[in-house]
Amino acid sequence: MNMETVLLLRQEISILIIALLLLIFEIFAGDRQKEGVVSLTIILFALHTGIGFLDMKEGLLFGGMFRTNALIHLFKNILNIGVLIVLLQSAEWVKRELVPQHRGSEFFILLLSSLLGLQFLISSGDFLMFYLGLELSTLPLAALSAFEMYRRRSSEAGIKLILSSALASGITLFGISLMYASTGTIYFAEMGTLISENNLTVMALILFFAGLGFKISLVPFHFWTADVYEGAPIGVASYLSVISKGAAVFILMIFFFTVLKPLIHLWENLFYLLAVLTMFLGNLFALRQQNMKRFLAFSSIAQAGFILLGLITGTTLGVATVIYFVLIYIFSNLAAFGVVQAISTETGKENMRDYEGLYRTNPKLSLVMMLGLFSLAGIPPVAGFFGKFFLFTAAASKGYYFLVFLAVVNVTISLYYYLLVVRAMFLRKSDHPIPHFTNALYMRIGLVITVVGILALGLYSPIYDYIYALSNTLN
Amino acid sequence: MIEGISIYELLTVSTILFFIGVYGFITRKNLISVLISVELILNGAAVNFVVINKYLYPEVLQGMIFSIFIIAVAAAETALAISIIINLYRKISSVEVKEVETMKN
Amino acid sequence: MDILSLFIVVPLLTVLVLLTARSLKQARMIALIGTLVQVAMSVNLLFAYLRERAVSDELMLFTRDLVWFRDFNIHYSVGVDGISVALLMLTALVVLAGVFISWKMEELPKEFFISLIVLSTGVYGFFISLDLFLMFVFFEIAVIPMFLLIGIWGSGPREYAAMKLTLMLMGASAVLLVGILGIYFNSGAGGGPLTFNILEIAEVQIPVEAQKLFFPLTFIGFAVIGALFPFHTWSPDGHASAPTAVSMLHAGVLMKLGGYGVFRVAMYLMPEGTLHWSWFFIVLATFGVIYGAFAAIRQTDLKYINAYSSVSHLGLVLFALLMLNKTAWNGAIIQSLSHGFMTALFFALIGMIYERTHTRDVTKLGGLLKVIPFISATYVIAGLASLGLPGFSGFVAEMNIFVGAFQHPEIPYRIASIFAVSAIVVTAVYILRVVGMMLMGPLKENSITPMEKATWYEKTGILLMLLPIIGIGVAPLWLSEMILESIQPFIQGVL
Amino acid sequence: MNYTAIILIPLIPLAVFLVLGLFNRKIGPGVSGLVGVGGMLVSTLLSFYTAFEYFMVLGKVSGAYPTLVESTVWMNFTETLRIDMGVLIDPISVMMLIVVSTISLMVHIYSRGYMKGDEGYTKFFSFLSLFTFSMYGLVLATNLFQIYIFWELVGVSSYLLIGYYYTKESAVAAAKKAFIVTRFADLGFLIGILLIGYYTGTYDFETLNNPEGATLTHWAPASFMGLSVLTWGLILIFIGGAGKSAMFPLHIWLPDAMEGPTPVSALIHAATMVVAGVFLVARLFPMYFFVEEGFALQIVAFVGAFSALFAAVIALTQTDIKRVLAYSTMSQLGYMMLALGVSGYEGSQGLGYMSSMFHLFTHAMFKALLFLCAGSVIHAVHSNYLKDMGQLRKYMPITHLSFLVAALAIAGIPPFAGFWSKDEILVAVYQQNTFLYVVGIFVAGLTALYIFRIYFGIFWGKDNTYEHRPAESPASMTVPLIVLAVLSATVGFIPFSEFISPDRAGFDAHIDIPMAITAVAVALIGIGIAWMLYKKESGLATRLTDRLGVLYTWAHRKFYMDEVYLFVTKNILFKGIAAGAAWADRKIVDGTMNLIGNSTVLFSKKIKGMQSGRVQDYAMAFVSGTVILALLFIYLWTS
Repeated sequence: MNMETVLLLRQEISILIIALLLLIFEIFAGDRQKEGVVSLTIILFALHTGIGFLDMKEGLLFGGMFRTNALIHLFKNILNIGVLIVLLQSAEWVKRELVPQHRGSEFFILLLSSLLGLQFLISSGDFLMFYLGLELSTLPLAALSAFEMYRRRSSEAGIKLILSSALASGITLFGISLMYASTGTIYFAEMGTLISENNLTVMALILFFAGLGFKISLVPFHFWTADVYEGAPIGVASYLSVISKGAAVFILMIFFFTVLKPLIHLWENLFYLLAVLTMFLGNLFALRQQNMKRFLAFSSIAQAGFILLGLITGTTLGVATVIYFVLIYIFSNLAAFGVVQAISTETGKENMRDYEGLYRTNPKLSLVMMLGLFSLAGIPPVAGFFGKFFLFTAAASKGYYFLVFLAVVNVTISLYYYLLVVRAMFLRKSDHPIPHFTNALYMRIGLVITVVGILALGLYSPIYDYIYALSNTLN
Repeated sequence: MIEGISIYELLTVSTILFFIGVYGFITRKNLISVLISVELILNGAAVNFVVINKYLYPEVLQGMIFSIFIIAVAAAETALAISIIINLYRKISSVEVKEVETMKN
Repeated sequence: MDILSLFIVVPLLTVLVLLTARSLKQARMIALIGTLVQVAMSVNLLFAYLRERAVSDELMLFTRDLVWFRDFNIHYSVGVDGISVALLMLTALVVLAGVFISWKMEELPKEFFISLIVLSTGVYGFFISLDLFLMFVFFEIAVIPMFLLIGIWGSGPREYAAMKLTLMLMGASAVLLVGILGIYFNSGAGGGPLTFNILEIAEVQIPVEAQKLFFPLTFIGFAVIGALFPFHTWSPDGHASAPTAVSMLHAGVLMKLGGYGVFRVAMYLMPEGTLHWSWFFIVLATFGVIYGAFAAIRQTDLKYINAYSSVSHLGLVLFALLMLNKTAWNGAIIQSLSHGFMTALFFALIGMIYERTHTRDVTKLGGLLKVIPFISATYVIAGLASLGLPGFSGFVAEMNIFVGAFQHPEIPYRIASIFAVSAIVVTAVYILRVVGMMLMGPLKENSITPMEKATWYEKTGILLMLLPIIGIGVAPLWLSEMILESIQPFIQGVL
Repeated sequence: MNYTAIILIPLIPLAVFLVLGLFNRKIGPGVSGLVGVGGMLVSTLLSFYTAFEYFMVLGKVSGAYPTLVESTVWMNFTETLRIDMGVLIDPISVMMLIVVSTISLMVHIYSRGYMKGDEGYTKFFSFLSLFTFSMYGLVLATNLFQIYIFWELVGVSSYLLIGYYYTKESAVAAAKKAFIVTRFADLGFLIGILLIGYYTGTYDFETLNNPEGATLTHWAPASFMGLSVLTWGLILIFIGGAGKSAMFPLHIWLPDAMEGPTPVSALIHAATMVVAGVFLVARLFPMYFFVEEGFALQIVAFVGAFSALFAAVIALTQTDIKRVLAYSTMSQLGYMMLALGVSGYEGSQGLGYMSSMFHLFTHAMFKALLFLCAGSVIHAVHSNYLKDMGQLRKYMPITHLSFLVAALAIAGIPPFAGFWSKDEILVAVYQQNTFLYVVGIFVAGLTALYIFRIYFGIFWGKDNTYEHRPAESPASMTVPLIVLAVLSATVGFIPFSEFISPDRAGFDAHIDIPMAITAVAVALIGIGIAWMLYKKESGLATRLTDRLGVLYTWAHRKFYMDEVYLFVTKNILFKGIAAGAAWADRKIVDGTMNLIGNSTVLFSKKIKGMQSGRVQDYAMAFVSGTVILALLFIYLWTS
């Protein structure tokens, strides 16, 4: 265990340390200080996020099970930022709901361990690490979804998540075993050289992909999404919608763009098909949703469909645009979720109808929401537009004009239901609107960060340039 | 390497195991038995690993190791699932699948 | 800060300052100052342009080019020629007039003016940008505030109208996006790097097949906002529900983006595509011209009448553009300007009449000339202008269009132009019908109530629209010359 | 020539219009009246000065009166086509200047009395000035487009003046009708201009009218449906002219136009604007004559003849005196068209052309006079209808006498103006076409009849009882009457043929004695019949009408032209096309758009069952999805 190892594992280790510190705090803190856990976590994690930006040199560990390089490091940082925002946004909720039950630190520990799992997942160098990361990230989430023990829906969400994820991982494992059978190795590096096109590989590819499709919630592996988001605590839902989805996208990209690159002529069809299905189904379901969490769930499914437009290319351009999009998506979606979180923490209301006349009572919140939704819909000048435009450019660069056309049709559909929310907030007047309230500090910080991100990411081009520069290092 | 039994039989067994699991998962009415079916699925995969390792690539034990991990994780998974189910049972005193369909459409 | 970027910066500053406004008084004062500055800038730009044009034969003047997204070769690249200068002028004036007209905007005034100015920013940006990406960005920025403007401050079925308008326009822009991507990825045909820059793309010869594929997408993408039949149905509902100033800005300026985009992007970059498709769109446009006019005859709601007449008049713009000669193009541009002023004027007047009589139903009105002479008289003048009476801008534009269209070498096109010409009679019918029913004739109950005479700010708003109409109509030479020489290079590019 | 003087002629009325129009409220009636009349006076003087200079001082250059053009570019279309604004001075334009100035001045003076106390007094004068300006611009136009521009402007000023009493439904309707009908005709005019412009590459009258010019010789061959494109152009342009000059079948607006104040009828709908059509044909006469041996010209002739007859017949039966005059105007215009239509080009061949202009000139005088008299009568008895009149000669001698002069003039009794011009016309027609001559001479008789019918009806006839005794109108109204009466009596002696002929060389026309005698005889017969029927109140007239029966009713109902038009516009255009378009737009076009939206939402409702909420269904979808994908791969996508 030399210094080098430590440095390469920096991210994971610091997360682990934070988790441990929280445990210790839980043990020693008296009832009155319990509330401190929130601030403690946030501060520590903010530190961790900051440190994350120190650059990291690439290398392998554990005989290639664990690999890291600048790009993967970037992924991890992106996830860190996302989690930080999630923490900030759920802080108030934790304070009010969990701390009185002495379950505050639990929540954070579970969340962090899930993040730890994701970190391992995206820097996994072989299937074993991959599998462990996958499970380590999923199991805590199941626990978290069922975290509000006294709410039936929460438990239901937990059940649905754990069972579907178990099934998914089972199928993935089966796929992995087949891939192992066809190549005789579980290491990505070797596999890339040995892979060859035959029915066994194809079978394996599908089964393996199903597992990731489950995490990214692509049609037809998406059904759990809406129910779990609706039932789970909002913080968890937002975590599911951006962090674990993002991580899954990253690892999918890494795996398909490097290991399965030779088979691109196969899986581009797969992505094409699923992209179309996912966009349409996601949008069509989102159209009618009244519950905001469910609404955002379906919208996030549709967004996943858009992501496939970038993945289908298999080129550096695709990598860059996808990362860029995911980054922007994290901010936009968290802005929306943040507002939902704030309102539900304050009033417990989660329905679109409750939002009517919101602008007149809480203008700031509604503006944040509008920005988030516009960004999700892809309307300039907010970041979402750039993300989508570049994704489409990537797809078009490979001549998928028709796919792009279908995508823009979907953009229009999605615009419709995003505008429904805007309509509720701005156009409608309500007899009993949500009364005016001021958010807790952490929530405000969380929202401000998202807003800044939404505005800056698009207009400030160096960010994209940086991502593009790194994208070359993928393969 | 078991005498007289080729890889095909064994793989067939594991595959059957897998699909029995899937079938059970889809048809059982009781959450517990659904959970058991999940175990079957996982074990199917695990068997696969072992067999492939033993028959095709005996020189390195990657498959073996993998299967051990699968078993371990499966245990954790089950534990968690059970706990959630128990929690649910406390509330609605039932472990029927049809009880967890309140969120839909 | 160069003279063009000001057109984006100043409105944004205005918006920022507006954020601090506390009351209607403050809000409108800030908005007024901001828009006044914009008008000043556009006037200044006009003279600067004329001075510069005298010495330089560049295609675009006052160009400014900054790299934005290096890897896509996206630039912040702006520049103007006579056409854009004229349209900027139009925009500035209409926005200013809009501020005057909404002097008494009681509900959420701050937000109203902010949205209004954001919209105008989008329009300015669209007119000055030379980079397709930039252009597209501004295009959508210009469209989206309409949702709030109609939805919050509108009347009647405002939510439906707002949703419909936004979705149709955004859908169109989505189609346009495909077209733009198509152009982008074929812009390397000359061996150079891919580019969004219009001038650079114009240099390279986009493969004919690609042109045939992407021209219709681009054309429709723009033409929808130019109210091309049958994609015009967002406009009657939208206008009917929108508040006065918004209708003015939207019909007066926003709809001009269509013609301008078609001209600048679709036709200029894809000449073969244009030639290949022109017959088809000519048919649509010609039909739209007559159809819109006829549909206007039967309407009873003033705003609907005006909306349909816009369909007819703007159909004429597209029609002229597709005739592919400089006289017709000149006519198209002048028509854009003149229709901009006229329809804005109309909507302003309709708004005033509505405020006083609380109805827009012509059958319920009568003899207004007696009650509110100034407004009514102006309405008559506007009507005469819109039916193409000499001495008003409409005549200049239409004559250019008709003469130009008639220069087309092929018989069918000349036949089509005869059809288009015949619209002038129908126009006369629906204009005079309104004038006869609403302004003349015996007074009806809605008109008897003693009404407030036009206030100073209303009069200012009206004059801002009316003077240009007469100015262009009486002395068209300088304008048409300015536009003609800007058209010259394009005509060479296309033919 | 002194161009500044010429250019001032139209500009002064324009200035007056702007001043009166802009400061409508500020200016009191007295001032505005004075301003209007003063402006007109100056213009008139300038016109006479110009005429004097042109005909007397400048005189003929190499045997013909020159065409003087002074113009500036107003707008460029193409390298060759452009719109110029300028003045073109040649015999007919100068003559028109005189006509317009004189009549307009008279009407201005007259209106000061007639419109006294009207609330829109200032507005009225500003409109009058606007019209005068436009009319000047029209007659001075140097090219087709300029004439079109002012053509439209006179149209709109006529619209404004007809609808002057804008609270009267009928007035509004009449104004609308007038504008739209003429607008429809102008459509023809415009297309004609486009055609000719496209083929000849110019709008300038000089180039177009040049008999040897390339435009005529070169493009005449290019044909469309058997006729030369230029002929088509000319026919279309004539449609425009027919619209303004109320030729059949575009005449229907003229009678209704009488809704306007009487001075307006006198100025616009009798003397000046309505002759614009005639002027237009005259202006393009060489073209009409030389293109395809004047095919278009024949059309002009026949349309003119028919309208003359048609209108005269209707005029017999109307009871509203202004309408009678309106139809008589139409009929006289028919005469002018007819004369133009039969005219030749060289020397004395151009008799028809000359006589037409001559008649235009004289007609302006006496018809204006007739209208002003009628105005004065109406002013006195507050009614347009014959039944409310009678024996007025006792009350208003001046009006009576001047009306009589005018009546004799129009009836063509020597030595009054009408005689000379009408006689020339009949001669010209006789030389060309006997049939048309018969028509012409018959119409001459009818003219005498209908004019004296109303003359007797107004000033003799039954002894009406008036609640308040009608009195002679004030001086401001009678003075113009006297002046015009004098003119109507005398202008016939002007040696017109000296000044005006197609080739501008001029020739000396001589009275053809037998012709003259027949014409006068016919006229006298007409008068005689009128005398018998209407001098005293007697049942004869009514019995006669009963005898004629259906014929009478038809004529009385103006041969149902209005009904025909009404049917076409109301049922076909409005109820048919317009309503159809409006319906289709809402239901079909808009419907489709909404349908797309609604069906999307509906579909999304339909598929909501997929999300059943049961984890096992999800698993099912999961697995089957995987399997399907696998199959797709293995059977579709793998090579």
